[in-house]
Amino acid sequence: MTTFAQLLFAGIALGSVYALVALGFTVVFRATRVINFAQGEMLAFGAFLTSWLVLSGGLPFWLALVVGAGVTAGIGLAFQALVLRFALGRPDFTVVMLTLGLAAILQSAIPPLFGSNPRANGDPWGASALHAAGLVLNWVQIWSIVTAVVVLVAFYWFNRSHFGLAMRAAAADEEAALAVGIPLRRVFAVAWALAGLVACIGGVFVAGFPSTLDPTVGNVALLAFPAIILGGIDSTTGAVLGGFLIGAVQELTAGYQPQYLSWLGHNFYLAAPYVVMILVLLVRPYGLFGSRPAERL
Amino acid sequence: MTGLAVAARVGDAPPSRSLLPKDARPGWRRLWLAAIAVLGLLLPFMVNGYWLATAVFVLIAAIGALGLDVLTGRTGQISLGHAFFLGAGAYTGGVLGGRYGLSAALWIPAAAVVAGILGGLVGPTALRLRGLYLAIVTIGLVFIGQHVFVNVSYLSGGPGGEALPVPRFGRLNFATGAHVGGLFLNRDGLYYYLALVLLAGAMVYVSNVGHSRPGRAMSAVRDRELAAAVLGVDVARTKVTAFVLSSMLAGLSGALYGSFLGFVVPTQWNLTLSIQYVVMIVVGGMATVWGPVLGAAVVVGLPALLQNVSGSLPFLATGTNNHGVLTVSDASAIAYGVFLIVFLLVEPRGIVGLGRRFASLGSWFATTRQEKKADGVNTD
Amino acid sequence: MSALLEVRDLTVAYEPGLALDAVTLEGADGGATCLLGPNGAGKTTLLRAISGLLRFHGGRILAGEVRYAGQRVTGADPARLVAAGMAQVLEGRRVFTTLTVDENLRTGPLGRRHKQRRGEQRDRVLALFPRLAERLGQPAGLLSGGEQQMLAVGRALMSSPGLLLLDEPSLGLAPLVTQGIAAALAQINAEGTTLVVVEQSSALAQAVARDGYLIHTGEIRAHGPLSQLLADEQVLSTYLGVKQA
Amino acid sequence: MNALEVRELSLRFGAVAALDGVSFDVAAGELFAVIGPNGAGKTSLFNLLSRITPLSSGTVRYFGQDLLAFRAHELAGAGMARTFQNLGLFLPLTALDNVLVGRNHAMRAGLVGSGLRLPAARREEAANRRAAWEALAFVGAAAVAQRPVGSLPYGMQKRVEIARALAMEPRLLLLDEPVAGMSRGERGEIAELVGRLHADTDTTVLLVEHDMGVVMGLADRVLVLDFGRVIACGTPAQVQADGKVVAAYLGQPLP
Amino acid sequence: STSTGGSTASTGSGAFKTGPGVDLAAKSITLGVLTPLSGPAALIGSPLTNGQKAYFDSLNANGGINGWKVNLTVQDTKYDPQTQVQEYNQLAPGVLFLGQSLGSPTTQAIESLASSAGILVGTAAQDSAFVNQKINAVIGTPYAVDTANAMFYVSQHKPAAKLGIIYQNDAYGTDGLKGFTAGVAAYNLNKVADATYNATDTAFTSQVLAMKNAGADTVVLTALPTPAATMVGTAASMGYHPQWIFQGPAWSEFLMSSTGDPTGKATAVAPALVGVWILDYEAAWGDTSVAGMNQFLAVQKQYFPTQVPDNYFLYGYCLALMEKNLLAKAIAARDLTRAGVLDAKLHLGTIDFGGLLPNATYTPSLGPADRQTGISQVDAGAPGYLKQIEPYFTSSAAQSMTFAG
Ligand SMILES: Nc1ncnc2c1ncn2[C@@H]1O[C@H](COP(=O)(O)OP(=O)(O)OP(=O)(O)O)[C@@H](O)[C@H]1O
Ligand SMILES: Nc1ncnc2c1ncn2[C@@H]1O[C@H](COP(=O)(O)OP(=O)(O)OP(=O)(O)O)[C@@H](O)[C@H]1O
Ligand SMILES: [Mg+2]
Ligand SMILES: [Mg+2]
Repeated sequence: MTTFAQLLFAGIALGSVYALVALGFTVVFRATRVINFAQGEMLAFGAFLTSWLVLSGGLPFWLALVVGAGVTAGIGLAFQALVLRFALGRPDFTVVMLTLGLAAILQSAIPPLFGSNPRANGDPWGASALHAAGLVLNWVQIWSIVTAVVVLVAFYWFNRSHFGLAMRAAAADEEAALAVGIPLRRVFAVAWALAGLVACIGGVFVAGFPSTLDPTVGNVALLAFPAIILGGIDSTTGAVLGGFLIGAVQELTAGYQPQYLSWLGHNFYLAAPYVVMILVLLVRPYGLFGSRPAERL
Repeated sequence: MTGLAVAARVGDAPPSRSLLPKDARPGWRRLWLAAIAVLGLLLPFMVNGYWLATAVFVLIAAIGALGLDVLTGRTGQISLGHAFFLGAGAYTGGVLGGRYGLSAALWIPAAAVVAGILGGLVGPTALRLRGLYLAIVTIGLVFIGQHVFVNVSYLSGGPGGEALPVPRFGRLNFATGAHVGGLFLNRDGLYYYLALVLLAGAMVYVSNVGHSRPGRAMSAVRDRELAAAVLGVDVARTKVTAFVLSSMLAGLSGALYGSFLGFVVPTQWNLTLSIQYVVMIVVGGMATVWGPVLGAAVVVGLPALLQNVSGSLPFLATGTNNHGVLTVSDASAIAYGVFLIVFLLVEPRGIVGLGRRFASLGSWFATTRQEKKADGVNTD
Repeated sequence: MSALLEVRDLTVAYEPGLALDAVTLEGADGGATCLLGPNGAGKTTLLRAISGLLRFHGGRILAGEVRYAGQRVTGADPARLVAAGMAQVLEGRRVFTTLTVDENLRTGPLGRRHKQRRGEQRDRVLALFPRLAERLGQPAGLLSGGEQQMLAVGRALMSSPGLLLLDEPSLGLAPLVTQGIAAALAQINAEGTTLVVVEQSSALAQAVARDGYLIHTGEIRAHGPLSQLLADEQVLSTYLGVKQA
Repeated sequence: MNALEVRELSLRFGAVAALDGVSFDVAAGELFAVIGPNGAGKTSLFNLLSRITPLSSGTVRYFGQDLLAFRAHELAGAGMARTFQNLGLFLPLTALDNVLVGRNHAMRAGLVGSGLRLPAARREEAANRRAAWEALAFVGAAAVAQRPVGSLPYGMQKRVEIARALAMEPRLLLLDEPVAGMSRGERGEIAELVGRLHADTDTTVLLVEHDMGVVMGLADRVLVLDFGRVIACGTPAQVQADGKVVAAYLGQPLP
Repeated sequence: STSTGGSTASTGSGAFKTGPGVDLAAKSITLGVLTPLSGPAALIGSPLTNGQKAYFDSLNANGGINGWKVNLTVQDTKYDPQTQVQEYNQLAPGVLFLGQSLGSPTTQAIESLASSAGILVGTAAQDSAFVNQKINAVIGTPYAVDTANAMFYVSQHKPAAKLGIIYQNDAYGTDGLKGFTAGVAAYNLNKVADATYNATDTAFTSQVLAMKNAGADTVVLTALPTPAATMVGTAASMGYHPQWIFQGPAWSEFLMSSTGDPTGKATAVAPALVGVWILDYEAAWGDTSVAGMNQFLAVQKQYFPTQVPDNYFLYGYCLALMEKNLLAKAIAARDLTRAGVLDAKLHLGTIDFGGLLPNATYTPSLGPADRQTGISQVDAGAPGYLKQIEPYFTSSAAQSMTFAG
């Protein structure tokens, strides 16, 4: 039972990181209908920058996090202002490729800027943990879960605002959005800045104890894909629940599959999120909370 | 269609001519093709080993990209699962050519067939999914595929990887090189011509299909699925057909790739590889025959070029990335990202679009202003 | 009356070639102008050039200028123009398919001022199109064609604009609804909104507009009071393809 | 034989009854118009007939056969063609290719035949190109045959779509607002064209249109829908004089 | 001026045979280096290549090998097999042999090319796939041998240990598992659990729980630094403190502090790492009780003064040292052709690394050059954070281990 609870907690903690990554994906998707393939790299960049500010810059963690998140948001903003601005009206596919370009740049910029040695993320919690009911709950993980929930609530309100509506309108039809007076650039800029912001926060938590930070940290974004799809790619709530669900599925599979379903092979937990995702999609082609396209002839 | 074809302007024209638009293409297009053919045939004698190997990788990738374009560019089904079919082709070659020692005349086509069958099996599950949902489910294919590859050692040699066979057609042994028509071709030279022939065949084939019933059905499904159905297109069948054709070409490409590489590990059939293929078709220009080829040349060739330039810089003048110094490889990767962005902003329709633009620039100067205005306007 | 909208020597090209050639046009403040012309004449292109949406269609302004309320706005940010009072109904409906009817009506420039104005207009729009009131919670993409068109017109009216550009507002609408729109347009025109209407069926145009411009193959071929234009046999037969009995 | 026998057709979307117990017959060779206010259910009716909306309540016989026996893409081969209110064109394709997609059901070429350009496939392709060309010429769109339809003006796109439906060589042609968005002159042309088609061939035509001039000039009979229910059915003259129709739909014509 | 084909010249007694990459007139020899200088593996490739470079620079500055200078041509492979093949093709015609090919999958990709061209490959890959290949010259102990030796050590010091292993799911990990399994069998140890992970994983709770629940008190990690540290940290936060045994590559001084040395900020996981056993075959950096250390440090100070203590740098230095001996033998035989080099390798005999590495032996019967392993313990106060607790030794299980190929 404690094993189960411990795995579940680990799964939810991991899931909260997926949720933060997934929120980054959805905020961009809701405004642009585009999957941002640079989300993982933005995350890595934010985490490295924050760590660097703490360890080499001597800033207190919270200040470093604010600066790091600000700069990462700035990267999102800059990408919108310098690149995507010129891609208005281009096919979604092209824009997706542009995010791949950003990913390539960020990925190669991290080692020269910060080195590629593993490093601590600079958070103040370190290895401290809460011991309760025979379980060990790391403070970083607890905070990660709390943060994911707080960010979810913030996003929930944001989406219901007039600005959130403008974002969805922009995603539905850019030209029509301009025609009704929605300032597309501003809307996109905010979406990208938010994506950068949550990327940085997510990155810091991915690299929290017991993990360490290294340049491959961005890979976590790949693992968040099943989460966003499972939840429904344009649903904020879906992203977070999908994140928690996938995290739990992954950890529980890792914990029990070798014992009970060993014929599925080594490390089935890596494929499990995708298997769950595909099974869900076969029943609900637009995920648990995603909206179907409203189209008719 | 190629980047060189100018959109033919047809007046109230003699139908016979416009019925066969190929005849309407300018003669210099043939010249171009001839020049490309000559260049393609002579290349191995013009470059060093580095560029020959790079050219082989380009040709092999182009076959796979052509396949992805059938599915994504022509049928509109975004797939990030191409790596899985590439891997399936490679391992089919490994089992049949390596384990059973069959002739390359068997295992190369068999790789295409096996991958095609897998595509046919995967296709139907994808029928209900649209757009990015499909794209991400196909990512699942990559992860599940890797899981299978890692665990089924019989296919893949397990996590440690496996050596793949070098083609052998009777006495023509690629491993040792061979005399062909009086010329000695080494291993890479032989691979080059094999890949060249297969690519050329695939291009002609895909072009033919694209210009006839199945190709049009694919485009119709891509553009408007429901309308296509009402017009008599069997949407499900068309999609599955596209999956099969696409994964057959992927299998072919994967078998050649694995064989040329000599040794493959399960983890290399990963998402990054899939993404590279998507970049190829987008950068080259989707739903065209030359697009995937040119895209492959850029995606495989450009890093090679940047890398090669870096090789000529003095050793370690660049330091190492332990010390926070920009290495040449990092710099070239950044340059690649910048190129991708700038290029797509300048020409969203890919290299082929760029070519079209030059071609239409030509015709722009050739027609008078008055004609331009009248173009397409119904004046009756 | 001074001109709220002035277009001078506007020349526009798409990739294949020219679509507008030195077009000059004026929309008098408080006036109602109709653009007439056959298919492909360049009517939509002219509206796109005015509202700054050309780039979505690969079009470029080669020469000339657009002035709105005395200011040069050639190639301006479309969203700014809307905020400054220029609203439009796009060709082909273009409702936000994933948003509900209600949400479609609520979209518009950001900011409190605009929000307030929209609140006042909402009742008016729903009174004009009772059908929409019945469908408020439905995703707009699932509406019938005519219902979408009502929504498109209603959405443009929400910002109570100073200048309203309408590209075929009666497209696919039942006769009764077309009559309703004609009346509504006449009313907001009387309240001071300047109108520029592109219409193929001249019935609605005639009911609303006073001035007329005839565009053909990207050039203005005639202009003057609309009733005169439509009475001109040559205009009708040469440019509008109406066969005389 | 009747081209269509529709009985008690109903269709609901949640609380909305798009169609509510609709019954009518269309005789073979008839030009039958369906009119009604926006949202009355006309397009929904077409969608049911072309099997892209599942038929759950009511029956339809299509030239004597149960419509349920067909899947959407099989109807093309069974002689049903339609145009779409919002245009169902494939925008990047040329006009000619669009029309050729309409001939899909008449073509057999597969991956082998077309990929290898076998003689049979080439003959088939050439013959169908000719047919497509003729259809374009018939509607006056031959001049734009090689242009991507996305760059054509709206009116021309509508013509191409009609050409595509004609190229399918239909027994039953469903036209959803064929003249919407066209100029006065063009409306006359299209109306004439539909009339000619109807007169020259034995094609049955089902026409949805809000242009009363066109409807009343062409139709043999008119069916009026309102809120998914039939409120009138008869000759154009009968319908125009019907008070319910005037109140729900026609109103007082603009000058 | 350089020769790409072979040539024969008569100087003094008998003909001096040369191959590609050898310039007889200038007395220079060019070797190729294929190594990752970017991407995650650059962490290994950069210092390793620097070490190799330092050795040859110093050698050249001190008169070379009988006047022969050795040059390196380096290509960045990004740890990508495709790039490796391209680079190989680029380098091969102009080099006598490959002074370094780093990585298992990458070296595998050029294996058939190199063996058909008869090119020697100085192989910086420790999994045992290469130890029986004629063309590969490997220094150091294969992973499988390391873990087998470690099991001997465990049997001596904790005979009742309940053993577990967590290994990376690739060539590296499976090699570690192989030796672990052999050692457990040879010394009748009690294995209670095994688990594996993939290189891209970020969370390891389940693997650690598997160990904990099985009651493992001694756990081998055939892992890379980040995952290894994460596993130790995860365990520590659960109050689970087995004796960890790290396979060499699992260790990095950066796991202890932000700068890799005591000047930096200690990491959160550092306390949990203290006491971990590290399997290695290299002398501790700065341990001047080892004969070769002083010279090594002098060379490092002169040529790479900024280098922090790093085992890969030392490894590269030793790789170069082995290659110098190889070249010296070939020069002595007046045969600097590729075949001559291969022949020299087969008959190289024993090489003394001055204690930096255990002696290595190369004979025609192939097999690993070295079957010795030392064990160090993580110690917050020691230079490089490591203190040797068991000098090099070879266990019977390691001695009798056989290899494919
Ligand atoms: N996106 C585009 N790309 C290329 N050419 C275009 C594009 N849009 C319009 N055109 C061309 O510009 C010319 C004018 O088109 P426009 O749409 O302005 O006509 P219109 O008067 O609005 O016609 P309609 O009444 O059919 O809507 C036409 O010749 C058309 O083919
Ligand atoms: N998929 C759907 N979901 C919900 N409501 C729908 C759906 N399809 C149609 N409706 C509703 O059903 C009603 C009938 O729509 P339909 O398109 O058939 O109308 P129509 O008679 O063609 O109108 P118009 O003349 O405007 O084209 C409309 O009120 C529409 O909103
Ligand atoms: Mg128009
Ligand atoms: Mg309708």
